[in-house]
Amino acid sequence: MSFIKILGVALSRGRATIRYPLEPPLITPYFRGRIEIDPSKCVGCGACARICPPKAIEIVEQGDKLAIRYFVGRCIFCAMCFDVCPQSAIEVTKDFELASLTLEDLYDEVVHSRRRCSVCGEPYLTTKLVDRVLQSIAPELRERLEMCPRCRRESVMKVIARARIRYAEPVEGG
Amino acid sequence: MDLAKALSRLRRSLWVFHLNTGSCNGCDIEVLDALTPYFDVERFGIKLVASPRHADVALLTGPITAKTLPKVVKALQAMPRPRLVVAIGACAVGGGIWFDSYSVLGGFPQLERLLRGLGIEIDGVVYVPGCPARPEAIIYGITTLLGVTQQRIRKRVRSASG
Amino acid sequence: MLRRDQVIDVLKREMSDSVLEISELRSATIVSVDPRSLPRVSIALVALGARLRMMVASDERPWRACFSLYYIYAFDREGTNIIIHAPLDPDRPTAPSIVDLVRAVDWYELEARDLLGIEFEGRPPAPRFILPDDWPEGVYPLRKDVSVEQLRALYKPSPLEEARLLGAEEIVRIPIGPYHPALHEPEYFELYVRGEKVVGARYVGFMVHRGIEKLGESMKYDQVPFIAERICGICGFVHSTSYCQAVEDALGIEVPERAEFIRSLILEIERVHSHLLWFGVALHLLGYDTGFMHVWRIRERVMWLAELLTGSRKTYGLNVVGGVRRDIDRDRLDKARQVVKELRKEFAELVKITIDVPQVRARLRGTGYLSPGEAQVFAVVGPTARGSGIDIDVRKDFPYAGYKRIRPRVAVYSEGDNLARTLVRVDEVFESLDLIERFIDEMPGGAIRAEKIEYEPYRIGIGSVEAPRGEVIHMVITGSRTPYRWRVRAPTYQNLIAVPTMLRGVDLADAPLTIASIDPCFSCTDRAIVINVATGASRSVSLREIVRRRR
Amino acid sequence: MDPILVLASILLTLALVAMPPLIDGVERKVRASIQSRIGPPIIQTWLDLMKLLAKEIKLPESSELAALTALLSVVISVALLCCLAVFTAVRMVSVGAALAIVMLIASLHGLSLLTACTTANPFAAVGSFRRVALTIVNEAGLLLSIALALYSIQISSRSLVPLAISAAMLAISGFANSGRLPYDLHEAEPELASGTVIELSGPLLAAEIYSHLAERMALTALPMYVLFAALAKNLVVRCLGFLAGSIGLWLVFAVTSTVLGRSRVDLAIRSLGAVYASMAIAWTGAVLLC
Repeated sequence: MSFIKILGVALSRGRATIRYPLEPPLITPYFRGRIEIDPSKCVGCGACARICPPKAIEIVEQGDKLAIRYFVGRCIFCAMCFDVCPQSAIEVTKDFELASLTLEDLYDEVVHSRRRCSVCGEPYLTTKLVDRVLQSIAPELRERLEMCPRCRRESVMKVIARARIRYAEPVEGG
Repeated sequence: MDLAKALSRLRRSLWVFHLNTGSCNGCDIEVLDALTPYFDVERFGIKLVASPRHADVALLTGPITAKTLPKVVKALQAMPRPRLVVAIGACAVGGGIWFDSYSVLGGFPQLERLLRGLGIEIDGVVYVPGCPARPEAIIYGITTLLGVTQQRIRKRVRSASG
Repeated sequence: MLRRDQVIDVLKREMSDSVLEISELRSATIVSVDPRSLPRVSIALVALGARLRMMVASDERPWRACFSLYYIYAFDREGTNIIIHAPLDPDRPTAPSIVDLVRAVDWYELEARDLLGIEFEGRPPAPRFILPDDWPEGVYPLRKDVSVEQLRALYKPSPLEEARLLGAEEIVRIPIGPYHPALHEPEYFELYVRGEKVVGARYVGFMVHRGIEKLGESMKYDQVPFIAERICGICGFVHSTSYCQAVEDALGIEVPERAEFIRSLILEIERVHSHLLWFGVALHLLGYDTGFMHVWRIRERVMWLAELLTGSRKTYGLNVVGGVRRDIDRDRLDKARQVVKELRKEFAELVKITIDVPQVRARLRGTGYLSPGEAQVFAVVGPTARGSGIDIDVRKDFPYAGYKRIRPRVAVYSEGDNLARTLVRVDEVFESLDLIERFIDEMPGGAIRAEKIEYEPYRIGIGSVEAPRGEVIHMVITGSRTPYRWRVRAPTYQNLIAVPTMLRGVDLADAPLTIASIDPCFSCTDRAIVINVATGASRSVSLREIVRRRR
Repeated sequence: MDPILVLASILLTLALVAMPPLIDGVERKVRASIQSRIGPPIIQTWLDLMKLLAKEIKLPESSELAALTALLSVVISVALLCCLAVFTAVRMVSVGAALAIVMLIASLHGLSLLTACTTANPFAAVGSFRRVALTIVNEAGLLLSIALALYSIQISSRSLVPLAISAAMLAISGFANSGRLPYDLHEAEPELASGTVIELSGPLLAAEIYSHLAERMALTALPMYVLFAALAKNLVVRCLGFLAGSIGLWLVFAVTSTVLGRSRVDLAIRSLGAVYASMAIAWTGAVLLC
């Protein structure tokens, strides 16, 4: 008959319920919730989008604009983006009250302007990223950074081709 | 049938049916957890029922796999109106980590489009992100759907240059 | 004692004509054989006492112009793995079936046939259950010549049900839906009942096929642990650990000891939460909801603890190849010790009370019987095996992570009924609580992640972990930037085959508990699709027919 | 007839008819506190019924009969409560009265079987067959205990022990009949079905739930009716004692079912048979001794 003792257990433990949402939730300081992107720190490099396992962070390119689009509805709260962000622009909050009546409200976009290529005029990287890199590299490399990847490749190819011709000349001449 | 009247009565008595559409069980055990002493959703008049015929709300978890799709549609169809849906977890909201796999539909938004084509109305949806959605988040989602708590999250578009 | 070389000697001596090549891996020996000799090799290995852990089929045409089958056999007592590798014809991959010799290979062969198009000779033709019924003919998702995008273009899920040859809808008609008795998982057992007695059962499942293995082959090495963790929301950490160990095994990465201890610590916490969850659900299935509520009440502390240590209640996101992402400080470890102490006391009290409830006792004892012999034949693992007197546990037989230093005591009961499986789990909870304390006490300092990791293609590694449900085993063939082939085998995959046997003669009322007694995790199992056709031998009558007749 | 008796009958009937969902709310609260949680408000079951009344009726194909059986079972269960209230108020304890009550209870069980058949759901069918199997044993127990109770009343001037034993027996058969744990076998497998009512929705479900609760009320009130109608001569004491006793017994049942698990059909039949047999022997012993 010792199963009756369950009444004793119930009496001694009392009410376990937390009256959430009237009382605070059962949450620890280490909980990983929604991420918060700081638009002033974000340079739009896209490292977060590349590592994000469920592709909840995406890079959306629209003409002159580039958006880092975070869809919290697909986020798995792993904080890999927090780990890789070179600018420490991503913060992990403890926010879990994310319920929404519309899908729209689950999107968070940080919009960047894009730099236009100095040669062909096509937009490529974000202005902020290019500016940041321009400050830190040698002046002779700057010119190339102001080109889009395609034009840069072409200009590099040209240099290589020129070098090869110069290198080949004495052989043919000799 | 007076839909508005029925909906207002749902605020104090809500019977839920658990509809797993191929989830990893993470959200499902949190749904079950919400029934247990620490969270005890029965205090809101929420009761888990075994048949969709009795249910007011389908707690939908999982990305909706190809094999469960027909069964999910049938279960939703069997629910008497007004019928509500709580899409729980990253999978049900946005397809989760497998949103681009070949054997899943990719979340409730896709299903809703199909349902509209089949003429099955849903009278209210709430999306609860989380992976898994913690019990408090599920409670918050349901109370938001019933209008007891207010939705906090809003769409944001911010400029990085400003 | 059987040593690896002795087994190889036997193979060499008896079938020198068919052994093509022998090579050594870190944790296994690969013996390449002529596919035609597979039955002979299997007989030889089984005669030596080998247990089939897993069979992996892989499309290796881009690499070495063949399809491959890998049969991973284990000699548990000696901790030896022998992998029999059979290269198959790249254009018409066929192999002899060994299902008559090794019962446990049944599902693997069906899966290989359906996902890779490998034909097994000597099997009776079975209808396709892999993938949905309306899946296009001749498309094999795990072949390398088809991408996920192409598969998505080829197949759109249909909301309307196709008529099933099986008559699966005969018994459970929607709107009940084929939902799991314990956790509402979409899984479906067709029970054949006479009166109240079950005379046969058939598993009709694989509702949760999400194509994980295919997705994993297009993800970066460090992204895969996150998808692996989501194979199962209950024991996900097991899968990410197993995956990481497989990659580490393939590439020879040394994991720092502190990282290994953290992994083991979290694995044990996961086992406690999983077993408490199971125990609660089992009580709920026996109608004892008060017990369910109290067990889950104390389980909540474990969930809280998991969040404190890892940042998430479930899907901890802690594992990466080469170690763990976050360290755990002393302060939190002390809190963990506190929780463990309280938990041990409360759980001991609850177990005593709940097992004493008359209905619980009466319905656990003697139901769902699985004899030790049958357990061996089906190659069941975990508490299902240990409840039938088979003393296997990966932590003891193939020590990994922290278990290399701290060995667990393994609980074995020989009764083979639902009660035995329950008691195994109860004992394991106490053992896990002890282990958690020991891991905390003896945790070494140092780094938590291997420093430099270089990925080399075409290396084979296996990683196995003792999950709450039994042995989980992952095999990885590495690629240069993503895994080339990643195969996951969850414990339920092995254990489900035994369920129809356990159900035979059980009362209908005890069927849900008996199914649940292997602690099935269908989302683990269903990353691929299989069906088991093992109906009762006697004349089977569907439930609905009975209803019709009685009316 | 005495107008005061008429008034008392009407009041008692109203109380009995209004009470079942309310005490069910209390039962849920008690269960919750044994499970260390808060539980629903006491009026929750009424709120549930109100909500169901506002919902759509969805009937599975070819089960139009379900509407009829649901309404019929409400009518019968209310009639049952009516009988108990009036019989108590006017102190009518006779073979005829007992037969009327047993007939009504039996027809309720018959109806639920019919409901299950109309819905053609295998689990509803399994549930109702189990219920019938259990009812056969229980009805025997019920009849036996009523017979013993009637005889005990006649000899109550000599000794109250036989009456107490037969009332306890009546309470046990009421408990087993009321579909509570461990005897709620008609619920079939716990998560696969909710027994005979699985296919019903909206107002029909409300009707079934109400009639189920009303039947529970009747079964709980039955031993109290026997005790108070037989012993309490004062009208006020009789009526209030009957009501309070019924509520008290209901709560005892609630606590009992909370600490037990669900039985199995064969176990249930065997254990109940044993209980009835041993109590009958004890009763015989008590009668012979006094």
